[in-house]
Formats: sequence, C-alpha cells, structure tokens
Amino acid sequence: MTSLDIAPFANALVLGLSIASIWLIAAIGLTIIYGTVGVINMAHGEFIMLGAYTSYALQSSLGLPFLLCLPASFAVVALVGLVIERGLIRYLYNRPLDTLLATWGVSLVLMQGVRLIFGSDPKYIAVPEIFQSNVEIGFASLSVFRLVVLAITALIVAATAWLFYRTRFGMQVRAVMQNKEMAASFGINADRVYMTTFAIGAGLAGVAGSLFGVLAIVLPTMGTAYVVQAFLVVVVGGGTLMGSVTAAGLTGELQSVFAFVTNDTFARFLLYVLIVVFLRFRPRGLFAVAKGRR
Amino acid sequence: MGVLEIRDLHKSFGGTKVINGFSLDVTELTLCCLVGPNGAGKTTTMDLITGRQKPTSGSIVLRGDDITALSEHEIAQRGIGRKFQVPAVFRELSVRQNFEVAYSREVNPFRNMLRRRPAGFSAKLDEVATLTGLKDRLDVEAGFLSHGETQWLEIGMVLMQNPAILLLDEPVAGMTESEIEKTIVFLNELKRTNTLIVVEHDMGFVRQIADVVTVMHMGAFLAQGKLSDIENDPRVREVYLGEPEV
Amino acid sequence: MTTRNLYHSKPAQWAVYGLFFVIIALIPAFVSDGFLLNQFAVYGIYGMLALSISLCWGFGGILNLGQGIAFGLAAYGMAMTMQMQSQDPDSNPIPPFMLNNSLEHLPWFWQPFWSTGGGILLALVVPTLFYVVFGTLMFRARVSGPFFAIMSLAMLSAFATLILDMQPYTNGANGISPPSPLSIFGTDIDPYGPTAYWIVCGGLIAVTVGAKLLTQSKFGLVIQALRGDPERVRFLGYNVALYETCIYAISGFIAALAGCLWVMLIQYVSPAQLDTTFSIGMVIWAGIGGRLSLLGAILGAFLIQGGQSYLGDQFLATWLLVLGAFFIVVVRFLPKGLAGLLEKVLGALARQPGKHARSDLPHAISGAPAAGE
Amino acid sequence: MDLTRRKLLKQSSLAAAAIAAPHLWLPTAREAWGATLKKGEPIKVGLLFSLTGQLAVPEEDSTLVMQYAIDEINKNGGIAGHPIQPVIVDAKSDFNVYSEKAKELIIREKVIALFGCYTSASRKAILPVVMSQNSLLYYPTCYEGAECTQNTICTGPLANQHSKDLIPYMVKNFGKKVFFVGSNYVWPKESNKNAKIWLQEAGGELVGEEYIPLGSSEFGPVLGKIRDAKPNFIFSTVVGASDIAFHKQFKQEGFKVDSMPIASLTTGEIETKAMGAEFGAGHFLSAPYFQSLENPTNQKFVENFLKSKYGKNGSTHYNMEETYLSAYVFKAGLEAALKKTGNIEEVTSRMIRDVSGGVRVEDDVSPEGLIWIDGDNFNSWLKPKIGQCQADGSFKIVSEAKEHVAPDPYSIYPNAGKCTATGLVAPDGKSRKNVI
Repeated sequence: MTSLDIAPFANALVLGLSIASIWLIAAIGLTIIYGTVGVINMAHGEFIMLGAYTSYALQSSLGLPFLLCLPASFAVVALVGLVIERGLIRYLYNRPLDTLLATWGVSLVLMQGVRLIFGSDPKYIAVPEIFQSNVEIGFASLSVFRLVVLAITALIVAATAWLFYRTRFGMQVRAVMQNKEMAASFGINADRVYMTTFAIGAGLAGVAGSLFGVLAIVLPTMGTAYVVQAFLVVVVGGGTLMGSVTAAGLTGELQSVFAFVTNDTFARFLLYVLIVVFLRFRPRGLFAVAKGRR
Repeated sequence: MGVLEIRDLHKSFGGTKVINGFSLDVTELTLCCLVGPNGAGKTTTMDLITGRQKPTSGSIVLRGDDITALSEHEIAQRGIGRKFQVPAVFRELSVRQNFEVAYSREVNPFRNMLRRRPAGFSAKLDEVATLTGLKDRLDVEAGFLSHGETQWLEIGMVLMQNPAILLLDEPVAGMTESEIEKTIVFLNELKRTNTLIVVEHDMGFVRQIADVVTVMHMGAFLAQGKLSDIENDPRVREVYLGEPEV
Repeated sequence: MTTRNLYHSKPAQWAVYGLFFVIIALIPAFVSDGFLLNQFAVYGIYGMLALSISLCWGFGGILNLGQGIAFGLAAYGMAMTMQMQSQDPDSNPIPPFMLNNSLEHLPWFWQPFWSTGGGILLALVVPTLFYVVFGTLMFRARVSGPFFAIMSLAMLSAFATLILDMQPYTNGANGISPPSPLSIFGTDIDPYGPTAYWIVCGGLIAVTVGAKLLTQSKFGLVIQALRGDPERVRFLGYNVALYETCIYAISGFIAALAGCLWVMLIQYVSPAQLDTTFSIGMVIWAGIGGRLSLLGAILGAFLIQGGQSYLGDQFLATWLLVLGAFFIVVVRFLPKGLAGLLEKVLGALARQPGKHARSDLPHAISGAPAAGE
Repeated sequence: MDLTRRKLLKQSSLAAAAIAAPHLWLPTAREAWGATLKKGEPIKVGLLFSLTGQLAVPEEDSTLVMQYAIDEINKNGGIAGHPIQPVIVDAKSDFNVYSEKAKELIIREKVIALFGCYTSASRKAILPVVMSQNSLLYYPTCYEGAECTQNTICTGPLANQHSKDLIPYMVKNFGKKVFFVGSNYVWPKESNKNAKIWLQEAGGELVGEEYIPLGSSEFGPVLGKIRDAKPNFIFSTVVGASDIAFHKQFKQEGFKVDSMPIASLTTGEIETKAMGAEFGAGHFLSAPYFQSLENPTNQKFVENFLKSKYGKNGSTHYNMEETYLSAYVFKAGLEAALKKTGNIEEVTSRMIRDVSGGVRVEDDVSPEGLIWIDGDNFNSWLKPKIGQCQADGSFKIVSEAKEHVAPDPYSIYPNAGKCTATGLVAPDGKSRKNVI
C-alpha cells in the first residue's frame, strides 16, 4: 500500500471502531465485575460461550427470533453467574489470586460441560436477512451486523453508566466500593451488591456471546479467543467503565491500523508489547479504581 | 543543626495542597512529637520523609545528605525506620521470622541467598524480644498475636532495623492502659540511644514522652517547643488546644 | 517443643525429601519398559515446572500464568541445538524447514546453535534474561497480584503469536522436530533409555534441593515476607522489586531447564508449548499439590498428569470436568493444597491429649507454614 | 537393518549403568525395534486421533471411519485370515498427548502401524518416535509435503496436487485477479507457493496475500484489504473455526459470491453444514473426494457408512474418505509383504512400508476412484476434483482431472533434492534419511 489514497486508511479507522466495539462488549461484563467486586473472572470467556449456546439452543429448539435471544441469553447467563457467585466466589472475596484460579476451574467445568451436552462440532446462529448486507458510508463500508454490534454496545454502555451512576443501586455500589464497613452502617447490604453486580456482569457476557456467535462460530472453546483481549481492555482501562471504553477504543483502532500496515498476526504482537510498555508507566491503567490507602 | 532537616516542603494532590511550606529540624537523641488537628498533614509528612510519597517541592536532608529523591528502601537503609498507624507485620510468619526479616543489615538478595542467620542476629533478637516482651511468643505465627502484641512486634521490628531515626505513627492506638504505661517507659528508655518522631493525638501520652512538640496546621509549621510552652501559645490554643481537647 | 507439628520439623522434611529422591532414582531398577521410563521422565519435568511455580507463586506471591515463556523459549533453543547436530556445516548447512521457507543462510541468531554447549547455554540464559528484563519492568512499576498474572498471560500470548508469525525461523505452527536424539560427547541419549531418565531425575533432585535451600535462606524469608506485605519489606530497607525479579527469574531458569530436558525426551517443540492452557496447567499442579510445599507441588504435577494419562482414558470426555471441579474444591477448601491437608492432619495429631497440649498457644501448633514449608 | 544405531543405544545405556550402579540389574537396550505379528493373532493397529477438544471436530470422524473400514475388512475375512484389531486412544487435541500416546501405541502396545493426526503440528510431534522406533504412520489427510521420511505413507493430496486444476479453472471462469487468504501457518503458505506457480502458468495476477492468526475470527481487516484490491476470486487456505467465520463475514460484509467466489482447499460438506449452507453456497472446493461423486463404489460407501453405527454425523467428507483409503492401503501393503516373505511373523512395520510403493486401491474399493502409492515418496497418485457448493450444502462436481496427478513433496524446492524410497537425494548425490 504505497499509494497516498486516504480511503483505505479511513476504512481501517472505521473498522477499528467496529473491532473496538467487539472488544468492548466482550470486556464490559468483566469490567464491572473487576471494578466493583475486585474479582478477575477467568470464566468470563465461558460466560460468553454460554451466551452463544443459549441463543443457539433457544433458536434451534423454540425458534426464538434472534433479537429476543439477546435478552434471553442475558437472563440465562446472569442466572449461571448468580449461582457461581453464591456457591463459590463469595467465599473467596478477600483472596483475589484464589478467585482468579477458582474461576479458571469454573471455566474448565463450563467448557467441558457444554461439550458433553452439545458436542464439540461448531454450531450456527441464524440472523434476519436484513443483517446480512453492508452499507457504504461515503468512503467506508461496514456490514450491517457490525453496525448492530456497535449500536448494542453503545446501548449497553449507556445503560450500564446509567445503572451505576444514576440509580440508587449505583450509589450503593459506589458506596460499597469506597468503604464496605461504612456502607454497611448505612444499611447497604454489600453481599447483595456484589451478587447483583456479578450476575449483571455475567449476563452482559451472555449478550456478547450471542453476537459473537453470529459473527463467527459457536464452539465450546470460542470464549478463549476473546478473553485475553477483554482482560487487556480491563487492565489498560484500570477497571472503570470510562477506562474500558477508552481502552477498547484505543486498542481496537491500533489493532486495525497495525493490521492495515503489517498483518493481523504481527499487529497482535505489537499491541501486546505496547500494552506491557504502557503498563510500565501507568501500572494502574488509564482510569484506576480508587483503592483505600493504609 | 539537626540530624534531620525538612526544608520548605510542599505536597499537593490534584489541586489540594496538603503540605504547604513545612519545615522542621529534628535534634539528635530527642523525641519529637508531631501533633495537630486531623488533616494537618502529619501522616503525609511521615510518608514524605520515608519516601512513600514524593514532595511537589522542598527537600529532606538526613545528616547533610539530601534524601528527597531516594526510594523507600534506600531511605530505610540510611537509618530511618517507620512504624505504621495500622500495625504492619508479616502475619503468616512467626514472630521470630518477623524479627529476622527486620534485621536488615544485609539487603543484597544474592548474599542473602547464601546465608541463613547473619552475624549478631541472636544477640539482637534476644535484646529486642526482651524489650518488647515477646520472648515467650517467638514461635507464634504473628497473625495470632493480640492487637497490643502486634503493636509491640512492629516496634520491635523497627528496632531490629537499628535505625538512627524512628518514625512512630500513633504507637499506642488500641493499647490497654497498662500497655500504654509500658510504652511510655520504653520510649523514654529508647530516646537515650535513638532519635524519635512520634505522631500522636493523646496529649496525656505526649506529655509523658516528648522532649519537643511540633504543631502542624493546614500542612504548615505552626509552633515548636516544650509542651508547656506550646500549651500556652495562643495560636496553638486557637487552632488546636482551643478545641475540646484541653 | 514436644508438641510441634511434625510437618514443620526441618529434619523430618529433609527425610521425606530424601526418601522421595531415593524412590525416583530407583525407578529404572524396576521399570524396563522404554515407554514408561520416558513417561516418568516427562512427569519429572512437569514436576520441575510445578516446583518453579511453587517458588514464585507459593513463596513469592507472584502468580505467573506465563511460565510457558521460559519453558517454550528454552525448548526452542534445545530443539535447534539438536536440529543443528543433524546438520553439516558444509554439505547441509540449514535445517530443511528453513530451506522450505526460502532462507539461504542460517540467520545470525541461530548461528551459535552449531555448538551443542553454546546452544544449551543460550537456551537457558536467554529466557532467564527475558524474565529479568520483564520482571524489572513490571516489578519496578509495582505491577502485582492479578495485574501481573494477566500481564504474564498477555506476554505469553505475544510470544506464541510471534513464533507463529516468524515461520521462516521457527517453522511456525508445525514446530521443530529434530530428526535424531541429543548427542553429548559423541553418545546419543536415547529418550527411552535409563540415561535420559537419570539426567532428568538428577536435574529434578538438583533443582529441588537448590530451591529448598533457597526457601530456607534469608532470601527465602524476605520473599515470603513480601508475599504478605511488600510495603513493610520496603520500609525495612529491602529493594522489593529486585527481590521479586530474582525469584521470578530463578523460577524462570528452572522452567527453562525443564524446557531443555523436555525436548531431549520428546524431540519436538511447537507454539503449543506456549499455550495458555499449558501454563495455567502448571499453576493447577502446584495449587492442588500445595503451592507452599515444593515437594507437594511436584507430587501435584505427578498426580494430575498421571491422572490425565491413566484415568483420563476411562473418563474420556469427563476428565476436564473432573479436573476443573477438583481444582475448584481445592482452591475453595484447601488453599494450601494437599500438602496443606497433611499439615492440618499432622497438626491435629500433635494436639492429641496426653501430649501437653499448650492450649495457651494454639498458634504454635497450627503453625507457621512459612519456615520453608 | 540399522545395526550401528542399535549398538550405539546399547552402549549409551551401558555407559549409564556403569556410572550409576555397579550392578547390571539395569535394563539394557530394548528388544528389537518395531512390532511383529503372530500367527493366528489379530493385527494390532493404533488409531491416534483426538476424541475430545478442538481437533475432535475432524478427528472424531476419522476414528469412526477407520473403525468402519476395519469392520468392513474384518467382515470380508481380514488380512490373510487375520482380523485387524484397532487400539483407540484419545490425543485430547494436545500435542504433548499425541507424542505420549504415539509412544504408548508403538513401544508398549507394539502396534504394527499407526493411523493418525490431522494437523501437521501433531504429525511433527509424533514423527520423532515413529522414526526412532522404525514404525509406520499412515497420515490420512492433505498436507504441505517438503518431508521425506522412511516411515510414513500419506493418502491425502500434497500441496503440488491439490490446487493444480483449481487455479486455472478459476482464472478461466472468473478472471485473472486473485487474492490469497490463509491461516497463518505452514500448510497455507506452502499451498500458496504452489498456487502461485499454477497462477503464473494460467496468466493470472496475484493482487494480495494475507494470513490471519490460527483460530482468529476477526476478518474485518482482511476483507477491507480484499475490498480495496478488487480481485475476481479469492483463494482460501483458511482452516477450522476461522474458515467458518471467514465465509460468514464475507457474506455479512456484502461481498457477492457470483462476482467474487472463494476457491478453497478445505471448505467441504462438514464445514458448510457448520456455517449454514447459505454462507457456503456458490463457493468452490478442490478435493479428491466429494460425497456427491457419482460412481457405484462411492454410492455404496456413502449408503453403507451412513447407516452403520459410525455414520452418526450424517455426511462423508474428503478427509474421512482419505482416512478410509488408508485402511485399504495398509491392507494392500501387508498383503504385498506377506507375498514377499510368506511368513507373517517376519513382517515388520518397515517392511510393509517398503513394499507399499505402487500398491493400488482400485475403483471397486476406492470411493474417489483408483489411487496408488508412489514408490519414491509414498504419497498418493490421485485425481483432484472441483466442486461448487449448492444451496442445500451438497457439492456439484464441475471439473475432474483427466490424469492422475503425481505427488511431489519437493516440487517447488528442486534444490533440496528428490525424495526416494531410501531418503532425500540432494543434487550433489548425497542421500539423507528422515528429512523432516
């Protein structure tokens, strides 16, 4: 690409936005779980995978339309998240490294459980014909479905921001994050806040999974493809919603531009190295969660 | 000329000035109490001296050497020991091991790989364990100590470090009356061999240990002198002692 | 001291370690099946990896999910060393896979691998150096806990991606399979014979003794202290970042040694050795066996890998399910793993009535786990 | 046989014995290499495929079709009256396990031959043990070549056979400009090197070449580059889950199959079924076998296989058929070895391999039609065919090679030499064994 033609580059930027939205929607559940509960959830990829399988199962058995599969996936995966939080995570809140490992165990169980139920051959989620085309926006071209993902991501970010910054629940969450004991003395049940947040985070992963199942493929191992990126978004962002939005935007664009200039594989390597260097200077990420000092 | 000189220290977080032109001279072998109302910047000053935070401007000089830019461990190696407000000990290690770690004559990791107990450790352990009354508790895991014992353990650890200057942040917080009595005796003993800076709220306690009292207010130096002088200083009365305390 | 937990008695620990060494050294006397001997040797390597995880995670509190970096890089170095042994500088100067990737000369960074000694040395030194650099970067910036874990994982992915992309130099996803076994001083080391087994066994014993002594040194004590409270250690005058880098690099060196020996046994390396699953698997071995016990971690690796080989076929599809569930149970109820269970049992025995239970000092019994074990 | 090597091994273990202990209770060198067969006993073969994990998708089918073929052979009297007994293991999609299980099968189970592997990486992982034990591997799928070992037989197409007809066909029917897309590993790159030669011969023009990470499902950047390059068709060597993502995103991004079809080497019946036929329809595949091949042998094979207990997935596939063939190549090889020695107890793995040069699987057995094994490099002579995916997911055969295409693992590396039965002979005349 030696030509000075601006269009392909602009196209790469538009595409970067789409990649960013995919990484962001993969990371958003992880962000609120890490930001609020402080748990690094290694089973997040499998929550995504469960979302995809939920949509697949509902669609193939009940014939549920795709757009209804999204909230259904949210509900089902949120329920799974709730069970895992109640049954396991809540006992490990003051052992952050152990939660990381326990959730890795959970991910093995979920992955293999799904494999036993659905088999390891790939599945497929159907979407309305209208999503199967592309639109030209001046110089750039993007598929309708990517725009759908972008829109849903924006919607979810807005809804999450509203939930965490404009509602009574959000106030409780922030109170618990600031000081659990103090919040308790105001009658806020930290336990319930954690539980709810974890379930919501899991549910959002479920929504992401339904979308990814359409973009690519439904497989028991599909979650692992997204989870490292999602983690990097959270780490770079520092665990706040704003941080993740910014981090996803930056990394998505960089990936797209690097891929445009070199190739996809090398782009990924460059991105990872850049992130390590970045963390050298901002070890707590772009917008860090405030942590109590001694 | 003091052993530790703080010159025109400034520190701000975001737009808030926490330390605002604070200066202080600490004389060798005295016990200096740092007092002031909440938010006066006492703990931040401790943080700045020990390198936990870096000042926006100003300098800290230890025996003629500027230590402002040094990192925590370098400052500690030069002989400034610190006891935290919330006692910080290694809860998973035994009391003896806590003391062992604190005996930091040798900090080079490679040399420490090759040796188990450095010279002079046993004698020092004996001395400090007796002093802190933990002699019978050496094999106990530190996490199982009572709150008072934990305070003593941390003080003991700072002593093992053999620092020229000890910084104690509210050393008697949470102690029982008898433990406080013991601490008073202990500190008065200690100031014969060490220089101490103590942050404390309890004026009764201050009265019994302090050689010099320095009052901070709004991040700046307000007054310094013997406690009796300070108590009579009208400015101090106004900002600090004038409040319910006296 | 009569009621002290036997688990914390140093002589008892060394006795158990000694017994373990004797048992593994005697295995070839009873096993003549080349397959089994090779398999046991491979388990020994997994044991070394678990031990390296135990050192940096159990003792140093640094959860490293990217141990495959050292293992994999060293394995590539060793594989190239063995590959070059089968090449001839004059008539056959570059490996077939490079020829197929249109390389005409051996790239400069593979040149030293003409020499067996040089190759093995580089295989050990390069990964260790990388750990020093990466560790210094991260620990100076005080990246710790889960953040470090995630960064090590990301770094692992980055390396795997790079090796895949550098196909002309690494043969990409297909990896390198040297056509003949390692030859040292003119002797082929048959991967299925007792010599190979003993080399691995000797390596395992050496690193275990070394690691055990290390954890009992002052350095080991400082490492364990900073696991609980790095800030406190800093204020005692220790350069925490340097200590963390040291233990991280030592653990990396052990993993690199394991990588070299592994290729000696398997004659193969591919980017799969830098798979996240494999690296996290090492953490699972150490976690189940007991991260605070070197021997526990080693036995954890034996247990899980043995289970995978022998129970796995019976369970087939449910193996991962069983492993995952088992791991969850261990993390939830036995944070110190199976070794921690033993510690508890011995502790309870020591508290038996009639033995002067020192009820005033329950802590002395339930014990300081930190003194090495 | 290889006496010097054996002696060396013996020496090394003796040396170790001398170092380690005064007694000679140590095992010395192992018994004779390779397995032997016993009169009146079943012939043990190993099936080394993944039954769990990611690779189970293609490999579970391989195991099933192998069992089907073995049943079929046994039903018809086995080989010289001996039934074949498969030893089935699960490689768990883990290359470490491939290596471990290969050792178990060869050294402990003493199987006479191994059938296994799908990816080149797993093949490379087990080749060291196959070669050092002088065993025999039947590798039943397409691969890149550039390998010359004395212990393998392959029944799939090599890179030099696979796309030979596809590229000229596409250039002729759709236009000169082509964009290469592949997964980032060895086989796609080697395939593309061959494809470039056919492309040049056909007068085509390469307008772009991209590789995406294995397993990646993000094709946005690549499709962007394709959009800019405006090729007439796409030549794809994307594999696995990525391939499905590629076809789906191709359609979602508004690319039209009529004006820019994908010509693939891997997107067969099973892949199409997984992605949904609507995403596969109209694209092309080159393979030696399609389920829809209209010949009596294939029709019988499809019918019998699908109704057998092994046909649960509901389709046949080029990869399955190549695996099926490998069982018959083995049968023919063993029969040839028996003809040579007359005594089944003298047959070794290596002997089977050495006499397999030229063995044929005839029209009445081979669903894809006659194939035979090359006497130099022990790959297969076969006829690649081109199929176009239809709306129902089946393939319509649009072209078939007139002649069998010769396999040549070093066709694009003439400087490396020529693969012969005894090793790779370099241009300077030196011969080297087991070049991998």
